[in-house]
Amino acid sequence: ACGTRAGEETAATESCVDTSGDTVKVGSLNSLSGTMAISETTVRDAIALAVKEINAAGGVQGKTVEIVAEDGASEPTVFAEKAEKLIREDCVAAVFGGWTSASRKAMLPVFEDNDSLLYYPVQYEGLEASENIFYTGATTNQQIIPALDYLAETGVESIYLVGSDYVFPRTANAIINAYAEAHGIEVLGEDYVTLGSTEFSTIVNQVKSAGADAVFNTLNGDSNVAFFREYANVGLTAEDMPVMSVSIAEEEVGGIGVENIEGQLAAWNYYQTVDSPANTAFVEAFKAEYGADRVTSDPMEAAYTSVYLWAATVEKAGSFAVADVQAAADGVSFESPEGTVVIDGDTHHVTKTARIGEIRADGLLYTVWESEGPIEPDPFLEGYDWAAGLGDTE
Amino acid sequence: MDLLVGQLFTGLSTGSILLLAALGLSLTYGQMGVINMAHGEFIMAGCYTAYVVQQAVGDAGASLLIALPVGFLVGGAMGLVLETLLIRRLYHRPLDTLLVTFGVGLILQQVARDVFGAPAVNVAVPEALRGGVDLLGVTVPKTRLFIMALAVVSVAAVTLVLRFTPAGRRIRAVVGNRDLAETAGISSRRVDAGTFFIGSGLAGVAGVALTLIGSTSPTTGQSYLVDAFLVVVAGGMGRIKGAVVAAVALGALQAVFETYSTASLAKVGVFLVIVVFLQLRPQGLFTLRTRSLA
Amino acid sequence: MFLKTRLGTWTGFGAAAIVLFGLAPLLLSGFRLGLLAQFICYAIVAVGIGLAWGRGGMLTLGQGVFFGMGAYLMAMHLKMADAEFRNGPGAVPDFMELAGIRELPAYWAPFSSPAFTIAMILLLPTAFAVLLGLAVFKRRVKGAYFAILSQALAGAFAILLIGQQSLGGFNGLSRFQYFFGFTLADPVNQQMLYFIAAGVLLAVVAIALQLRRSRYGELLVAVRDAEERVRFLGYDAANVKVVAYAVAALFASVAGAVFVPVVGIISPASIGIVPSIMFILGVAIGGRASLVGPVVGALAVAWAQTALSEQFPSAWTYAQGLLFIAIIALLPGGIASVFKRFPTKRTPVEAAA
Amino acid sequence: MNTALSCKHIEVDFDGFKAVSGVDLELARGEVHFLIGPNGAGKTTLVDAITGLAKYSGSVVKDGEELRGKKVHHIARRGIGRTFQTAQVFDNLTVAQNLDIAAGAGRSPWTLLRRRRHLPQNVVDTMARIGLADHADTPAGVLAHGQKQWLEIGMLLVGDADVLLLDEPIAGMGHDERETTGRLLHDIAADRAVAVVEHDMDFMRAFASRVTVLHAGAVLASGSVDEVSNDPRVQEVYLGTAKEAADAATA
Amino acid sequence: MLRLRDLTCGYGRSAVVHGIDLEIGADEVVSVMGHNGAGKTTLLRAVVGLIPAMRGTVEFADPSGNWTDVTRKPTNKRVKSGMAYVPQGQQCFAHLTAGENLRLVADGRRNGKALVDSQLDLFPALRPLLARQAGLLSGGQRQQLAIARALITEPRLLILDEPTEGIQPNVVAEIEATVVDLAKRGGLSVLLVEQHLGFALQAASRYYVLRSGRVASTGDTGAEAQTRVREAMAI
Ligand SMILES: Nc1ncnc2c1ncn2[C@@H]1O[C@H](COP(=O)(O)OP(=O)(O)OP(=O)(O)O)[C@@H](O)[C@H]1O
Ligand SMILES: Nc1ncnc2c1ncn2[C@@H]1O[C@H](COP(=O)(O)OP(=O)(O)OP(=O)(O)O)[C@@H](O)[C@H]1O
Ligand SMILES: NC(N)=O
Ligand SMILES: [Mg+2]
Ligand SMILES: [Mg+2]
Repeated sequence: ACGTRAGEETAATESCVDTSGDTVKVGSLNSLSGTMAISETTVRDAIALAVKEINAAGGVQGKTVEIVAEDGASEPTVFAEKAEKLIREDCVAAVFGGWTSASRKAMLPVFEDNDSLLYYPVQYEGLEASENIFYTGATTNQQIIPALDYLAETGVESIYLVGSDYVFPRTANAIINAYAEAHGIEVLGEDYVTLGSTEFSTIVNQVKSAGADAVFNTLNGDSNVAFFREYANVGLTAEDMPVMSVSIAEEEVGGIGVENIEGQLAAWNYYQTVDSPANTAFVEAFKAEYGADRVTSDPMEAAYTSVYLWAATVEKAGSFAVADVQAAADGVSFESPEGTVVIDGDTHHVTKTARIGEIRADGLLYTVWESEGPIEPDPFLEGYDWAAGLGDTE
Repeated sequence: MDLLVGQLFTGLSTGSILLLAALGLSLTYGQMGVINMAHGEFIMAGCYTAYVVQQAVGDAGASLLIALPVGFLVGGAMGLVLETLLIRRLYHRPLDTLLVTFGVGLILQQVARDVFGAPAVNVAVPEALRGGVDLLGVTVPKTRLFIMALAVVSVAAVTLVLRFTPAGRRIRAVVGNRDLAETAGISSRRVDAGTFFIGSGLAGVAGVALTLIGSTSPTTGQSYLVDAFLVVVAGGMGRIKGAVVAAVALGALQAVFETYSTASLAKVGVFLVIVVFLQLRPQGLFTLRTRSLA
Repeated sequence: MFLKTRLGTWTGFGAAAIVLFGLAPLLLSGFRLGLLAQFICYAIVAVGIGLAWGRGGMLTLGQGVFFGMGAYLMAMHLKMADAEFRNGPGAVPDFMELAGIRELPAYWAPFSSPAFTIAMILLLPTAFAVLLGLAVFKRRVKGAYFAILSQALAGAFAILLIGQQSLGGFNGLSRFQYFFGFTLADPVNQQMLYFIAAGVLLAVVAIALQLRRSRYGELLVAVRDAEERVRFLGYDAANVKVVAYAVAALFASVAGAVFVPVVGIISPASIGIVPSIMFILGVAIGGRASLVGPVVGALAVAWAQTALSEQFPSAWTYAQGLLFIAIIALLPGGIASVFKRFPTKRTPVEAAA
Repeated sequence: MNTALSCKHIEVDFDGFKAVSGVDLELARGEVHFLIGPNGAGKTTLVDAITGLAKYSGSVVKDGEELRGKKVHHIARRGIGRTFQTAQVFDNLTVAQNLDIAAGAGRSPWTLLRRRRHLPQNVVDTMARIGLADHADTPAGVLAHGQKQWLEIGMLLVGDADVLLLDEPIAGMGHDERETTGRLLHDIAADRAVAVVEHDMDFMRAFASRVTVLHAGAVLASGSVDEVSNDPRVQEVYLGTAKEAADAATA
Repeated sequence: MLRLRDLTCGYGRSAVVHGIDLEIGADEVVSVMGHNGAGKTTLLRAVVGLIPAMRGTVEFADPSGNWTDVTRKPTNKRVKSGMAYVPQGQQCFAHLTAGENLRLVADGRRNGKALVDSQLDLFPALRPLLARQAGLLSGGQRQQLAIARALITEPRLLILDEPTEGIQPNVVAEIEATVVDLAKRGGLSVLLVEQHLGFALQAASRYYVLRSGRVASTGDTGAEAQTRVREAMAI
């Protein structure tokens, strides 16, 4: 017997989420092994902290939240497999996690086909909006564009682009090129290295001889260590050629060595040093839970926030059912460590405050510039004329 | 001109990094035929050795000097354990060593993750090695000069030992014919263990040195492994001379490709060049011929 | 031994068919059946490796390349079909818009044809394997050289794909709606995919069995054991090897093509060096020289990985590593060797390479 | 004389060292042609050259066709078979399978891809001829040294080689096997050219139709057994003094 | 010097040599004969320890004449205690030069240089080859190298597996003379596996004939030895 053919309606799969008892299960799906474990284990910790706090405060709808953890093993297919397992075998009400866009794209059909929910906590390249995903990290207009605005404001007239060879840097650089053209900034070079590459002598020498006003860095992970060391060694400094990075957070600074990166810039929505009562509480709780030597970072904060946003939405809807949560999402807000975040019901993204940070000698990032209040998400860059043609997907 | 000189240095320095990573392999793989996929993790162990030593000593300069021999011992000791517990049973099944050591590598990575945490740690570069030296109009980082020097010293040491010492003769004898070596009064077990110790120790040294330019995390080391194997293959199994030439050639090739295209295409280009090269010299640059039919 | 008789063969295939087509769908949930279909794809690759490595002595550390080719070719068709279904002929697949590609690249266009796609899945990887095999084997690159070279090939191929934005780059291709007109989200169709995978597995095993028993199979073993000697008998040993290598590539490609609709994504992460080694591990653990060993090994490895990682999400790699070490170090013949009863005669040890 | 193979001015150079320098050699059907000479004289190297394993200058002609520059397997297909100083058989295959493979160079792909239903007649005959009829299903790896040598010769026979180059075929054999092997060689030489590299002088005296002595890469002497044995130069470099030669003969 | 009791050995699980009892006295030359495949090489490999004994013992006398059980000792220990083995098939360290092949064994011996020199006097043909890679030497050249290598260890028991196989006649004569001479000089026992009946019986004082891994005949190499050996080997 054959099933549904193209064009015919497929009967939605029945959800097996069981809310009859006094617990409710959620999934935590992050890479605990493989190359991405370096970043994603921190997100797992933040999710666990939020769940613990929520339970201590009485749970969601009076039910204790129980985490089912799975390892995405840094492989998109595994993310897809584990997501399906969480939904269909563990019957979780929602899943938190994912980091690379590849893993998110692998999970997206699983969540759509099984009509379930994913809360994705990492800044990404935008141009996506699924009914079944809540994006709690920044989209491009909440991170990259503010970073460019900042550079332009400080008088930068030429930039050099260095990135890892995958979708986020390539899309980011496409946006940067469009922006640069519209704002009279010259792009002097655009180089990509394979993820994990540590060989930067050629690139850094080219950067140096190009003599740009600033470097826009979309390198990911370990490559940053080699890049910044090489950068410092050929005598380039934050004074004469600052580097604006969008993937270096507190966790990475330690590995790079603060002496190699002091004074350089980063663009995020959150730093451990953000001065707000909510953040003080968050940092304290995190250190109490995982050790005083641990630091908090933007993706961790977004993951932490995502659990609270889910809880708040469920409370508002009065139900764990996916349709009810989707319906209730618009306008749900949370007083998060980065400031107030509000869910946008249309795009399933959240409002975020953009911050440019400078890396200081203590290894932490300090805000040197901040957007005037939270920025509305615009994943398809519809509000930017110069970006016309970049994001008219759907 | 500047660019050319720059490329030359880049090639040399990339080459010496490759060489440092590959030198131990040219002993364990080239001489003994063991495809040790955990070699990358031995390099990683060297990195963490540098980290631990630096935590203990404090001063970056002193700790680097201490970490180099300590890294050799740490890498060597790990190799020794691996050899005694597993590889010893597998000498007649060389391709199986690849799979077993791959498993070992997985475990070592997880150990590093559990002991040092998943995020990378920082090993500070000594003051004396910060910054660069201007040579013929290009800036060459001092760290890279140090690594070049270290590569030269390591190669010289290995070559001298293999060529001119009784121990070197024994190693080559056991490699050539295990049973026959036994009948010549040589304990092949001790020699195997010793060879593996040195080869793995060199990985440890490479790890310590590589902290000067790269990151120290559980997956460090993996990135060097495939290139290091290619160096040994292109150079001709078991030929130190071949490894040196191949490493520098591959480094230069990579640097040139990178200048004219992207770094990721450069990798593909290097691979193609190797395939074409093996058309000309199937056994690598330098080969040892024998008259057996194998 | 059992499989040597004609009756044994039929019984074996019958039993396998009953398990695959009868018991498994009955006992497993839809999700688990989907996983089994995925594992079966690995097993299909393994049968090819068993032939090339176990029988032919070629340790192909780069099967991810051929698996990836089949997978990407199928994925291209599925993306084209989806785009055309939504936006009519010549439509650009959704992901391309992200990469800023507005025009359908010329090399994509033919993949709207199912027939062309299937032909390419069968021909392209095979032809590539023949070319590469000729280049390598004619020059007598073998043993560990070949192993390392094929491993580097897998690495280079993955890197190359990551750089191809018109093939989805690092993210790969995903989000397929239809499979030759059938809605992929429908559980009934998912079960159909499982049956396709199981059917392909049986077919591939049957082909491998025929090759093993043929004169070619004997010749292949001869080449494995004494390649040079075979040349002196008037054979071109390189051609003998190329055939096994190409068949292994074909199997891997077909496996990749089935994998894509089953799993719903193909990306460079599934075809590089580490996945290629995983393919090999299954074969080694099952027993490379036997026919069903690779199948059993591939299924067992994949199943163990899933089970372990579900049980111990943060420490399962220890168990995985130990498993590889224990089985390969202690059971040189793989799982299959356990089932061989006392050898009737002194048989020389199977050559390692 | 029915010339099967003719080598003209063969020279093999290993990085400047001339292992074979200017050798002329004719092999005729119906003869067992012995190739002797001191260790290192270049006998094996000469065989290597003829069979395409070593690069050389000069010319090797069989049935009017120049073989220099041809690949190993092409030379083998033209009916030139060889054995090795240490026997090379397929250890994991049975005697029958070994012979069947040797018989099959040039089989069509279709034949290759099918199962062997029954053994070709020439394989069965050859098995009897080399005394391994009882070992059809024995893996070659467990055969005794001498049996492997016979199997190797058998593999050349089923492959229809009509020029056989045998490198020390009786090494390691006992007296009786030597006899058997010698008779076998004589028998198969009836319609083929057989060249034998050997150091066993008894064996040579018993079975040689013609002898060529190599020394330092060149032909030192050539002729009948008697001519060669009595050549003082051969005695000097190879056989030893007449007395020693005599000793060796009685041994 | 050497005493085998009930020695059984083989490959994998199957025995090739069954329950051999054999003894060699001090300064005695003993030859072992038998068809190919009779198990001669296998026996020798067990004596030097390259394959383990499945049953039975190998005993070796120390310099003062006391028997020590070496059944479980690794080969290199047996070699150090005075056994030397020249395997069948002209084996050498192919990737080392001929000179290095010799020095390898001389390393660590007090009079290493002198030992090498005395062997080169014994095998003058080796002198011009010292710098050549051993793997490229001809079979006969390699065989001489192998015997020289064994003698450098100053053995008390020399084990030779078909030492004249593949050697040119005048060198065979030399090797035979050398073996007989070494034995006469005293201080050395020889276990000789040899197919040439003449040499085997001339050099040895006693002989063993193996058939299918068992001793088929043994005795002194007196007048009737030829016929008895031929009889034992026929069939
Ligand atoms: N590949 C090679 N490279 C360099 N020299 C070589 C090579 N092959 C052979 N030789 C040298 O060429 C000479 C001839 O060797 P060859 O093996 O032909 O002798 P042979 O007559 O067969 O001797 P034997 O009777 O001992 O087997 C020897 O001196 C040998 O060392
Ligand atoms: N590595 C091995 N594995 C299995 N069987 C073996 C092995 N080596 C030898 N044999 C078998 O053991 C038996 C005895 O062989 P061995 O080499 O001891 O004979 P030999 O008397 O030395 O003969 P030859 O005169 O040919 O040297 C033979 O049947 C042989 O096939
Ligand atoms: N979404 C990212 N950073 O891949
Ligand atoms: Mg020879
Ligand atoms: Mg023998």
